[in-house]
Amino acid sequence: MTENLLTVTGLSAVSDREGGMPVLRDVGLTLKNGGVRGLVGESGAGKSTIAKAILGILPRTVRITGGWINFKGRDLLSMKPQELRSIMGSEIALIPQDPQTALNPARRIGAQLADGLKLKRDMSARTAEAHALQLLADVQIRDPDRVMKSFPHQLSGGMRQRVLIAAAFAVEPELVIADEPTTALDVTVQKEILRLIRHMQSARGTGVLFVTHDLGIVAQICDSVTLLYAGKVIEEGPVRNVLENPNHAYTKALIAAGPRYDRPDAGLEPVPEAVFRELRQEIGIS
Amino acid sequence: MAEPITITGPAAKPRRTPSRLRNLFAERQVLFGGSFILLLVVIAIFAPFIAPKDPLEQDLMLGSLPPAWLDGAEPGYYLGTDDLGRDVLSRLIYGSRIALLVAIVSASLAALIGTILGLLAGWYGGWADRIISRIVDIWMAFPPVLLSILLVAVFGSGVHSVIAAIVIIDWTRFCRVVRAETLAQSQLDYVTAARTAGFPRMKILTREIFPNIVPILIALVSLEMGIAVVVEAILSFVGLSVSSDTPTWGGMIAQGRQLIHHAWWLLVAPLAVLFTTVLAFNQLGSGLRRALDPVLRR
Amino acid sequence: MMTLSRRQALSLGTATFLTGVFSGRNALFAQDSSTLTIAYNVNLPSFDPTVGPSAVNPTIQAIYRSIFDQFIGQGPDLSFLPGLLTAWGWNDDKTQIWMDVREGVKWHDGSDFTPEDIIWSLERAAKQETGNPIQFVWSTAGNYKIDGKRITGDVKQYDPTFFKWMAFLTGYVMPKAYYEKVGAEGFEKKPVGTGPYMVDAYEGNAFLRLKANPNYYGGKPAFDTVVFKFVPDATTRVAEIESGSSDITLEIPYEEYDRLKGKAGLKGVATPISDIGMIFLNNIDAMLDKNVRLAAHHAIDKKAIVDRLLRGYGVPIDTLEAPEYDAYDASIKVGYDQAKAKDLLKASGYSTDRPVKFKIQTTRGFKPKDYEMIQAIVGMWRRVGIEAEIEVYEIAKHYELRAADQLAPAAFYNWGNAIGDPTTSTGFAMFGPSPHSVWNTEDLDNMIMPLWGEKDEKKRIDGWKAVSKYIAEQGYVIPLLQYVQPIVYKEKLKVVPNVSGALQPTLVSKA
Amino acid sequence: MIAVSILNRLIVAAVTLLGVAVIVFVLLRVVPGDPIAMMIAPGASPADIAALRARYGLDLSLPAQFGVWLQSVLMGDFGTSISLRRDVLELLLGRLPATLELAFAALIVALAVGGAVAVAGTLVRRTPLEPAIDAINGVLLAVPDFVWALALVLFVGVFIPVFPLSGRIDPTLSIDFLTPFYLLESLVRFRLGVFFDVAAHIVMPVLALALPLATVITRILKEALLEAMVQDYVLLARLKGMSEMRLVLQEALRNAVGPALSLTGVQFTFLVGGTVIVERIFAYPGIGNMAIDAVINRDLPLIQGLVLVFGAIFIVINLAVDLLAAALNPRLRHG
Repeated sequence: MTENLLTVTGLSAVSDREGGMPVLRDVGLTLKNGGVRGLVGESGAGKSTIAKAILGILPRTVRITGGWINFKGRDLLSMKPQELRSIMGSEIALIPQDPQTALNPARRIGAQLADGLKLKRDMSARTAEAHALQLLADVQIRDPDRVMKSFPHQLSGGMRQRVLIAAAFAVEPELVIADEPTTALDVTVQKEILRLIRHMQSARGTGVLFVTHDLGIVAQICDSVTLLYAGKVIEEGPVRNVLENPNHAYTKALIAAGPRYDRPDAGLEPVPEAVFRELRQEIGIS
Repeated sequence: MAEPITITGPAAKPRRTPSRLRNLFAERQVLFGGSFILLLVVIAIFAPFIAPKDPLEQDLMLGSLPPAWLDGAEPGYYLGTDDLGRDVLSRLIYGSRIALLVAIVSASLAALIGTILGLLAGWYGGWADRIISRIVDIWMAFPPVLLSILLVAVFGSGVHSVIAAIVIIDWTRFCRVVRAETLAQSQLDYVTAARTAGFPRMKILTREIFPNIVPILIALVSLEMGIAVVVEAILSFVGLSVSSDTPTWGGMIAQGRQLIHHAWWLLVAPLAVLFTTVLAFNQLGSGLRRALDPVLRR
Repeated sequence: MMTLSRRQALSLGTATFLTGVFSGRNALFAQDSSTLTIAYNVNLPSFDPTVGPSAVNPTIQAIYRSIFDQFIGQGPDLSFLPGLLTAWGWNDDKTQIWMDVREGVKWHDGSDFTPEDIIWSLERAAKQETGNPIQFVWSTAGNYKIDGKRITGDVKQYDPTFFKWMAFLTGYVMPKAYYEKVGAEGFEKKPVGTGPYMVDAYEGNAFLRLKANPNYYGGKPAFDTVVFKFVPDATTRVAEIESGSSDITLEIPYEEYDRLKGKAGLKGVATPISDIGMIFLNNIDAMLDKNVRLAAHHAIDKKAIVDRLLRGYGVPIDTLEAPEYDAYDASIKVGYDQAKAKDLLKASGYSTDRPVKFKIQTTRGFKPKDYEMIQAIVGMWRRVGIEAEIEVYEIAKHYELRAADQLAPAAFYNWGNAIGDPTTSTGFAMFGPSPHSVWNTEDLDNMIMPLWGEKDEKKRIDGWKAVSKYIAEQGYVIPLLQYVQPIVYKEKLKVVPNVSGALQPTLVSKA
Repeated sequence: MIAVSILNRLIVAAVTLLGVAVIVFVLLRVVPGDPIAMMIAPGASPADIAALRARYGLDLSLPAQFGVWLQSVLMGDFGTSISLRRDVLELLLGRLPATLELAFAALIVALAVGGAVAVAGTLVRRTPLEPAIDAINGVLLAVPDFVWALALVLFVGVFIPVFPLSGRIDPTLSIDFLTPFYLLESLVRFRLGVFFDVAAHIVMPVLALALPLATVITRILKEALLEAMVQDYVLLARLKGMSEMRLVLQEALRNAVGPALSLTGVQFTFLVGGTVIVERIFAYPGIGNMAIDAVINRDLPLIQGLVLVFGAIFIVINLAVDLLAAALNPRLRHG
């Protein structure tokens, strides 16, 4: 346990809106200190639900029915709101999915970056500003002074995502949850952002839980991967193992379906319907 | 580089919209507003059968009787009488005729004019849009109360003047919304597709765009009816609406106000009815808007 | 040491504000008793009492009579008293008039009042372009000469009511020198008169503050300060007197009058005034039928209207002459008779199933219960076979339509006649060539014509009585009632009601 | 670039005002009333009437009348009021400040009350208090403006007589104001006694105007706030550990205020229109009160001036709201 930053055990949840349908089925996963774990699945597979459960921001309609989320030896699920609030944003941070909506359009970048520093690291306004400037430089923004004074709409999507990455790493967290941080970006920008996250992560030794639906990204950035379908863990292990020797037919089919990370010229076979039928039978849904 | 690798599959169940709860709430609003308005329409149509007395029948000997549950009431006058001895309940019932007439006719006419101009401005753009938008701007620069008082002064008082005043003032509400909505719709893919397919522009407007505007239009009409009821009441209140002894709610309010200490029911009864009606139209309108507007429903 | 947090400082500020508000209130309640605050029912549009529509508005005369003096004064019982003229009259053959001017009077600006002012005022009123609505009376004399304190002038056309008008609408003396100096607009900004009160401050649609004229020839008035608050809304006027913000108010609904006069600390007085309510008939359409006219009159139960609708505040009348007027004849009666009304209509082929139809116009809220009264009358008509459609108009519209002779077949109006002369009631209302008349037929005009210049007073009055009788028989007009004016005031005051309806501050005193 | 867009708006405003002038003129010449009829002395000859007509320019053709009228309006000559016998422009300028003070005080109160309720409603969202606030506000939304004024006179005026019911200032106070802005001037010159008196007089009409507007602001602003509260940037800010109050005030409010503001601008024009009846009921000496007298007296020059002034106010308000919205929205402010 000591080397694990995050351990999720037997996590189950149901959605009240869907008439009590299970959305997480006995999920377990671990993340080592300084490790990067990919959390993969199609829409509705439950990957975002896990991320939200860790952050404590599940919608009211989703109810956790069992399990533990152990962060540095403490169960997040049984914590009081105050304790959670002191951990979130300082020890655990989030890189959100859509840089368009994740920055307040009415406030300047500098002020938004400084918020976390002032609130979580008790910095004075002046120190926070200097620190924010440094952070912008760290995320390879060329003209940090100008960006500090800019409003979000004056920046490109990639720039905004850099700012959000800076904001996430600003508080020196031990765990960063990256919720599909590149989905909304151009493919070319995507790569730079992935490299940046990897760079920030390894320089600081931060653990990253990387939520995505893209196996190619997993291959680029993650050490280990957990594959979900319909709220159940289908396959789990070090990236290389899973991608090269998948156990499950679904994993195999997925890899066959996508352009292969090592052979982009191959693939694009649709996942056979039979695989889904088998999967559903296995999990126990009709 | 190829498209990013994404996992897609038929497994995802069709999700219910996240606003199911809100829709329920909306339906409840529609239910309340709609059933009250329906009741009112029935009452207005069958007023002669429902009203216990002739609303014009006066008896100075029976003036200012209190409602049935108070001391000194006369049997048969459930909500009491006014200072001319006319039955308050019957006058309220007959008053709903004027209120609904004004509401329905003026809101429909305002919607008709506003929609046509709004569609033209939003769809054809260019100078048509500029002219229509400018007229709307100028129009909206008039204070509505003053303008309606002036208009009634021009046309003379009466129901037709009230309706004319409301239509002349409020068509702009429809025009603005319809124009914006048309503009938004015309930039959507299905319109582009239709245009590329070579459909005539007018046909696209009437067959493709207009049906998509109808829901918000219905909601607007309902809200407008509530406004019309209030405007009629205000004009009756200042004595510029129906001037005969035909009962109107606003006229009853103005009359009751003079006698508030003497016979409070003369003010409270029409106020309560006016208020409930406006509330019903508002609820119906906003409920419909929530339920029908694709943007709000999200 | 005491330090204040920001929040404490803010709450202190609030406390100061509230104290300020309440102390402001207290100041209002603690008004010294030498201030009289009147919640008045109409706004004062113009200070010039001789020009424009406001000059003939009877209600505003209370204000004009405070600031200005009339040529001839008038008591609350309509009797004529010396004003700025101490004596007046005609020579024997009525070709000349003479007037004795009061001496030692000063204008509010300190200058002396002289006979020149009287002549200037009369000549100005007689000039068409001045816009005096009563110009047709003032122009019947002219060529004035001063001989010491006596003025003489030539009669161009004998008008027996000439001197009566001097105590009535537009009969005010204006300052010649001052007016010529400042002009019409300057006069509106700072009016100057000889009256018991001087203008101190004025804010249109809000209030007029007057202060006592210490040099008034009739002695210093009872209050140092008089405030007219212009509160056109009756409900707000009631709230004003009930909350104690005003000392006296008038023209409130009779129900409210009955309620308020019974309240502790308040008193009320309601007396008949020289205003009558009437329905003008126009000689068009259905009204050309004498049966319809008379039926319409007989069908109205005036007593029920007064007793039930006006709660007893009103005096039913059958001619345009109220009991206080010179040509009142108690023997002329029309009477309420539903059966007779039905018979009359039947004779012309009308019944409740086949009613005669016409339009009736009325004001609403201009006089107490005017609109309700017309609704009641329409209801009474409906029972005998008359279907009248009501149209509401503003009083200005009435004047307009009447001047153009375009009134509906029936039109409700109230007629003020504060000098009680038959010419200013029956005369102007019924004489065809008069621009104020509505019924225009030759039979009546021929009957009235000789009375205008009749020099024998007894013959003149008898002549008018005969006219009234003829009108009643023919049904050319429907007189309804004489109004009663309700006034509510604080106990500490004493109020002398004025038959002319003008609530003059000089008629109010401390009890 | 900003200067160009402001200039553009100003030109548009001027064109709009001209359009208003045309409509005002046409509308009022259709009034089937004749102001001259009121001024005719009994026995006046047709020649006299014609002379009066000429004096008021009523004898020319309609376009000529408009030309004459527009020219004189542009020169600041609005004519002379027939019933008040004073220069129309002077009357309007004398009365307008009273209405402006009333309207702006009402706007501030409405924004404060409506804003506070909206923020409170957002803070208690998803608790049983929220539907309660929504329901009460929904009910109050259906109360017409003039009913608020009636209720205030009847209940606050008589039963709790704290505030004066009529007028703008205690008539026994000496008024030696330098400007017609009593409230502002007494505050600036720190004459607190006078200020409190004027403030006390304005309370009732302000409430009558502000409360109906506040209900509208509450509804619009709360909707916008709720929308903003589910945005990702609020989520991130919450993760940073911001308090709920700060989330609403710092993060959501600034983004919600834009759409709420433009709708408030429209509503504010309704409020200015509402002064007509409210000023009448509370005997407040503004242009609304004067407007009713003008219509009753069929005072043509005054009515024209009034409608023009009302139109101008509306245009200025809309312009101000546009500019304010632009100033508050960084997207519009910075390219």
